[in-house]
Amino acid sequence: MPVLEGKELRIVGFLCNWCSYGGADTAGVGRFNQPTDLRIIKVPCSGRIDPLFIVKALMNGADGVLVSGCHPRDCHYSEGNFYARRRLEIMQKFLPILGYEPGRFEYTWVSASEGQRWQQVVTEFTDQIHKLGPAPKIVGPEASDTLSLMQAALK
Amino acid sequence: MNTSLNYAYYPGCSSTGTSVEYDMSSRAICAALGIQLQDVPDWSCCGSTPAHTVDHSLSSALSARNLDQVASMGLDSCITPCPSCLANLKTAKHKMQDENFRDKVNKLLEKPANTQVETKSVLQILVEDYGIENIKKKVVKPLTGLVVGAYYGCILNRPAELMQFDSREHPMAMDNIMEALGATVVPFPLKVECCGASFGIPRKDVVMRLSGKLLDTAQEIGALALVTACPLCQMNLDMRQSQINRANGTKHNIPIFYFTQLLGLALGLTEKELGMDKLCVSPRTLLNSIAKEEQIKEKAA
Amino acid sequence: MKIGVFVCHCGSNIEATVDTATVAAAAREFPGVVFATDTMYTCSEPGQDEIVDAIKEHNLDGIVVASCSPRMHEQTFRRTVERAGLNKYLFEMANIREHVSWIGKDREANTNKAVDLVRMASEKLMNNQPLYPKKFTINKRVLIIGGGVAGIQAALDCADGGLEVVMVEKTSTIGGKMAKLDKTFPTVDCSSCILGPRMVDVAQHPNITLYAFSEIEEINGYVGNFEIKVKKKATYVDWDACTGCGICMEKCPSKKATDTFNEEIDFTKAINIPFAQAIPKKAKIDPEFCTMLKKGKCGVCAKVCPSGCIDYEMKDEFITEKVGAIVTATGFDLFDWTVYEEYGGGRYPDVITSLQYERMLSASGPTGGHIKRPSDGKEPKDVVFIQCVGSRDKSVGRPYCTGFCCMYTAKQAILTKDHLPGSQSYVFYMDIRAAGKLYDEFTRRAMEEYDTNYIRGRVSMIYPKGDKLLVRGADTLMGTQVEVDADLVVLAVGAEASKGASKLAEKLRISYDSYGFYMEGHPKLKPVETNTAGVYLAGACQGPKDIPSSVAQGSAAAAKVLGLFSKDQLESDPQVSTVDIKRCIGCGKCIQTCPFGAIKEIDFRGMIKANVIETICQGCGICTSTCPQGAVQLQHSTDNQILSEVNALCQF
Amino acid sequence: MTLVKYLKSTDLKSWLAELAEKNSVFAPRYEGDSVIFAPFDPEQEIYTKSAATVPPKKTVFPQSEKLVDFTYHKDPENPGKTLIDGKEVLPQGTTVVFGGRPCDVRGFSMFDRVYLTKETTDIYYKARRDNTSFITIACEFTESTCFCHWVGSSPSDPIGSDVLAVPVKGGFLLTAVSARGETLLTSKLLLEGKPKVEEAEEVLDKVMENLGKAPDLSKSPGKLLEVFDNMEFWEKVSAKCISCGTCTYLCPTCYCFNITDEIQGLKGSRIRSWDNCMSALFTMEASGHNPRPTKAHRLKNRVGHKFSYYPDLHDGIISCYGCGRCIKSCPAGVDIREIVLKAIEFMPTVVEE
Amino acid sequence: MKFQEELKESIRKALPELDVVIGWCGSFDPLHATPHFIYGEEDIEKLEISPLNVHNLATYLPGMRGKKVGVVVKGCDSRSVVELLQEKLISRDDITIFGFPCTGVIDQSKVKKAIGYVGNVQSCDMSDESLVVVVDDKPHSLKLSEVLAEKCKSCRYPDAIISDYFVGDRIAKKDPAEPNYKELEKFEKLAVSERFGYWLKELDRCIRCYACRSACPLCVCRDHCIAESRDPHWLSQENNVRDKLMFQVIHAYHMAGRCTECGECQRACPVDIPILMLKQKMNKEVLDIFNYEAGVNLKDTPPLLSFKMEEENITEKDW
Repeated sequence: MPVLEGKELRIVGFLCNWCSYGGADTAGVGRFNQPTDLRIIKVPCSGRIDPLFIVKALMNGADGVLVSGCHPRDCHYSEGNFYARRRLEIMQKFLPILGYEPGRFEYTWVSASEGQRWQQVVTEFTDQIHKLGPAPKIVGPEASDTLSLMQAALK
Repeated sequence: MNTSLNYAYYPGCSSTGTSVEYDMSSRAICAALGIQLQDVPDWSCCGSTPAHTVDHSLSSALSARNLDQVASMGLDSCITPCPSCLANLKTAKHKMQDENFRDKVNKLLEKPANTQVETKSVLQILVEDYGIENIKKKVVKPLTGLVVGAYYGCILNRPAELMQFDSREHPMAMDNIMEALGATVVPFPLKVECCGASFGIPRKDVVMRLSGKLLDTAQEIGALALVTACPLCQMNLDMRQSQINRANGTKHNIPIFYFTQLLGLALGLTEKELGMDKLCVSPRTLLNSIAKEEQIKEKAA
Repeated sequence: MKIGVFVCHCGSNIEATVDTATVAAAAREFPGVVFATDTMYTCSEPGQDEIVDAIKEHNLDGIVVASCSPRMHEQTFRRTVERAGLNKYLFEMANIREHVSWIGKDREANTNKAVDLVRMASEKLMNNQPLYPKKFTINKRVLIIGGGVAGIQAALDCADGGLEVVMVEKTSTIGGKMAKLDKTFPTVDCSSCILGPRMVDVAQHPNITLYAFSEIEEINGYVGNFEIKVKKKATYVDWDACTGCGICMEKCPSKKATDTFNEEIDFTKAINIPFAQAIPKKAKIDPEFCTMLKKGKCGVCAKVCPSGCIDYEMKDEFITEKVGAIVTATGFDLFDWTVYEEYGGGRYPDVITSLQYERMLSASGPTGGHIKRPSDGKEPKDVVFIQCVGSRDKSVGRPYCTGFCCMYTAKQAILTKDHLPGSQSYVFYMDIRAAGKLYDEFTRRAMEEYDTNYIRGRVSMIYPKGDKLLVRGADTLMGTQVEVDADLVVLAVGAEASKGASKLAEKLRISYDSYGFYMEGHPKLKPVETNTAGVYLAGACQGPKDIPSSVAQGSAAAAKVLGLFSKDQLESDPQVSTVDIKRCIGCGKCIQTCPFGAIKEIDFRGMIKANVIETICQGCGICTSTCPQGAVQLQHSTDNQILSEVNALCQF
Repeated sequence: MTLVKYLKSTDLKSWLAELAEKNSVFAPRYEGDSVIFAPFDPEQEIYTKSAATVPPKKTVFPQSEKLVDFTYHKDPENPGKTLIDGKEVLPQGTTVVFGGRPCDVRGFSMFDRVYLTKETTDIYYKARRDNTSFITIACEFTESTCFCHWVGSSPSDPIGSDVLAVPVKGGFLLTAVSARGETLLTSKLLLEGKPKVEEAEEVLDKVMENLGKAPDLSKSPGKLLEVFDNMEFWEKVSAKCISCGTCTYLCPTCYCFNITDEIQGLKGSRIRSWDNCMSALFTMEASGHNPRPTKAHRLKNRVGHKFSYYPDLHDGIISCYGCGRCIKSCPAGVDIREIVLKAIEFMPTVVEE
Repeated sequence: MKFQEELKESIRKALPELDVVIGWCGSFDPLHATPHFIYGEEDIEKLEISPLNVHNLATYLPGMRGKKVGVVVKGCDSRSVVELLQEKLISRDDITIFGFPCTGVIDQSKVKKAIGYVGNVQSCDMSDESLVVVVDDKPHSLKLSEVLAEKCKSCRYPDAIISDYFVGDRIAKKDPAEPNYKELEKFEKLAVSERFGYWLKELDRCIRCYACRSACPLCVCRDHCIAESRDPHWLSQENNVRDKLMFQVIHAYHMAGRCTECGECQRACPVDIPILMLKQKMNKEVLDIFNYEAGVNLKDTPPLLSFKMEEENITEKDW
């Protein structure tokens, strides 16, 4: 089922099991309303997130990607988010050269108790993606398929 | 020390009436310290009490207009001696961040106002920008022998989130300045109590009670004078001191200075420049005694 | 794969904002799904039976349940599918409650999102493999961190249950906050009379090893096999030889040492024993105040010590202990109330904390149980108690209720009257929270029998007036301003997480909330567990607690440990990394980044390869995202599993 | 009487535009610094001076092509039952490729012997092969990597082409070399070619002269087999190979492929894509065993296949037409000519007792 | 080259202890060189040191683990050797490094652009400042500076960083001290849609030969690259520009903090796709965030394989 046309954009979230997924649960338990665009993929640790998953999601048509892990020093595996921070940061800085706006991908830290913060992060990020609008999509086998679409859109 | 302190100056309405000496002394000390002031052109009322009790957007519109005037001067900060004006100008800037409110206010104005300008009190820039240490260096006539309490009033540092200066409950800025001037500062426990302020007209009895308590406390702790930073406080304590005495059966004779006046004195400015003659409770005896103390010290040296 | 999908209504929790029947219908169109239905309560017995029946009837070999968070019921459903003969890892959950139905009311959007989540789950499931746990032996020793009443209870229960216990206490005596109290509510019985014997039990129990004046330096390992590095801080006194006779303390000329046990209402000596009933009753030197250690002169204690146990050269010592489980009972600390400038911000000596007052009331305290004003030593007549100082106050960042202040304030008001019959106590309160057995009766007694004047309202200002303190506040019931001329003001200061709690949490790899209190596994169902296997909580480290609750939690944590240790072997989580030896090129990047040292280099037919030691691997997956050729894969979170979820969501 | 026409260079684009009305037309042009075959675009310059960087192999044998699209249909009554519905994706329409070189185009005759045999016919290949015409440009210049004359071809070899275009002053002399070629030469834009025939012959003679003498490769099949087991020989000649796929992917005669299924949801496709014998994965078996574990084994196979095994199966025909791309574009400068000659000249060292 | 004979002498000295020494020699035409494997005395004479020696010979080292290998390196190549040693992908004991002062190499595509058609080069004479290329009897004179590879213009390591034998006089470290990313910065200023379109257009002609990867000295996964694997299944074999671009991102990311910008990926590309820019971007960010440059210090750890508790140069989004 596609995203709700005109209403939602495709936003993928990668959340660590211990903190941020719990934080999203806490937000749910607290009935903190959130936009519906985000779909969450649970991973054991933010250190498990290969930044290439983010690129893969964007190239496959995601409009935004949000990664969230435990706050630095609070990693359940003690070091995962430290590695993640470096890797995610470098990918975030890299993406613009491919033609993705800097705000398409963000990463942050939300602990299991921070339901409210999670609500705020989701709301703000969704808002940010809606402001950017749909991400450029690669369609068809040849570059010309996409390029002609892009030109049409510009006209 | 920053040698090129330069601010827009917003005098506020009371500076043209009841607190003319506050305005005079503020300007005089800034000149003496090399702080440049440029008057906000065509300034108007800040929208204080009368306006904001009726309509918040109207009140903010007045302040927003003044802030816009400052912005048009090409300056990014504005100072005012009056805490009421300060509160209103800051409130307007804060509220204008809300889109709906901003639209409402801008509709009342000729053109949308630029309210990015920061407003500070004269006291704040003296402490934060100029620095008490630097003031100390400029003192030529120390206030030796003057036992003084610092009274801040209730709105100078409140609400703390907005004012972002000193402590909301236990401010020390004026205490520290007075100490730097050579005065003996006694801790004034009611430094942030209300003087009765604008009840002055409708409920004089409230002022008698509240301000009376302030004067009683000043006497108890042995303060020979109080310094203030607020035209309303000063007025209630100074102009109404005889009324208070009458109502409460007390015999206070405590001079109530603006802190700028005492600062000016220490910087060597004349009493006239500082508007000492505008005070209702005469400071004459007290000022003479300071001079005398100073002479004794000089002789001893 | 033949997948069955169960979409839970959760009563109306999900059904109210998600059309579960539509979700189930959509799921029937997914690849591999051969059965899909919506059920009222999937976690209930009939709900679980339905899963078991469907597995048998439709020959299912994979199950998706769309319901609440996997943190809630993943274990439940894994057991269900196991009951039906499936491997429990051939199961996936879609969280359509916490992540969908509870966070939005748009039924169309929610239903659509739920369908997506179910598709992700079933696509991932198609890539799942059956996984089998390995068994490993456990070390049946337990570490208790913190020697307060909760820790003592946990230690004694474990030790009585036959376990070897290692207790580590930061200060030089156990007893914690309770040891500082004079009496306890609501019985007004003597605190040291009930705690003292328990402390002695700890010291004498053959199964308990106590490290006082020690801290946790490092924690390694995992449930069943933790390795703890304990730092025994230098006391400059050989505790094996020290008899606790106290002569050193008597003769020490340095009299201005901070007396933390007495909450700094008095000074102690540079060499000191915190109090007479201390366990262990051993002296230690505070180097900050010792002239010998600072300037190399003095040495009086060494001269007078009859057992010659003073050692000025002593250094911190590190000891390694191996345990299988850990109970943290690190307690609380008092909020720094000096941020309240309106209460004088610490400028007025006669404004004190409740715990300082407690020391003053205590017969073994520095005043010998006499209530004296710190400023002039006079007996106070009018005593004002202010409640909720650092509790229920958003403006100082402490919005929570500490919970026990109402009770101890009532107790202190009663004791004040007992000590000084001519005195009058006033209590400024916001609400009286006296929910507990005999609690409300107790506060009533304070009001009715002891004439305590309870004023509902906050204090706005305290300022000196002559030698008195003028306390001004509001009486919200009367709608008036109240001014009390007080001789002494006692602040009921709220509790916050103990200092260093967050640092310890990092070592334990457990979560804590924004105030530093440790997170329990589940707010209702797992009150003493954490999300880290083998680490349990007891007492106020989880949140402010009174003595009975702390003791109850100590026992609960002990029960959990005894339960864990009732087996000889534990099963390891099979969600660990494995190396595809054909793909591994032996570059060693995984070895370099593994936080647990779980990957080792091996020689495989003359080639260097990586090898994961399953029992050490914790399943974080850093290695998997590090390996450029994807040779190390974290089971149950493999690249292909995550990619299948990404692809289920994003397809151009 | 063969049909000969003269095409002025200035009319080239108009002629191709005419052909593009009924066919999809491919012509070489610059993309970045490389010359590739791309759909004819009147806006872009056509490059005709020398062979393109990438041969037009993809026009008949695409780098990646869908063979079958398939869908799983679920029985609405019983989701457990699924039917698979597969559809062949056969290429449609006719194609004209302009600007290939004799060595490029003749390459397809190598494919034909594999894909169009009596026993099996590859329908996808056949569909494209039957519907693709080649207007080939004979080479006016030779390059240092050219060796078509070593392997029985020449700069004007017409095999596989439909029209041969010889560069002459101001344009091309077009000669129909197949019936299909004649139908391509009906445009009014084309002028009578006879007056240019002589000039064209001179051009071709000059090229042959430049190419010089070719070594005798008739012994290569046998000689290569002789060194088959000499791994030291192969290790040395393959030492600088970096195992990329450039040589095979740029080779007009390499025809190996791989087949993979890509599935998304209930839909999927079976894909055929170029494979590359220089890659270790080419012969990797499911067990993990690899009969060609090193690059020496793999390069041996590539050279052996072209200069020994294929000729053995196909009447001595060497499956290389000497375009030289594998030499020119090799990132490491591996020269297949050198290897073949080394093998031919190889004398086993006699170990004296 | 002046020190060519000296180098041959060093190799001659070292060869008896080694299985092979890798250098360069002439190739199919006078404008090209090729890697040259020296097994015995008889191979030494062919060795040539010239600006045509573009190949980074470090590429061969990880595949020759266990053998005693000598390798001749330019300054930039030596960074690859350092990086390989740093990551313990080769053993210092097994390799013997021959260094020389490198004055830069020639970019073949620049020569092609300057001359046009270079199919039949008859001779190529090089001096310190220029080269004369004769194509089809026609001489073309080019300034060396015009056809020098881009990386050489801002070279900061002309001499091998690490070597066992160094011949010739060392060249003092040249300016600029910081890497030159002017072209990249220009590209970064384009509109997002232009950048997006650029890569699609450029990568469209990719033939997925993976020469970029095979030529890269630090792509050590070689036969196990995830580009072609099904488990993990990152890329499909479908004909689409998405997967082609995705592979370039994979390559760039796997090189992050490891790439020494030797430029072999781009040079090896048979269809001249400007993929080096992606690696330069990665390097620029690595330098910015971690103040790190790959392959200059044996003791370093690549930044993505390590971390700091407090990252000075990472400012996270404030929500």
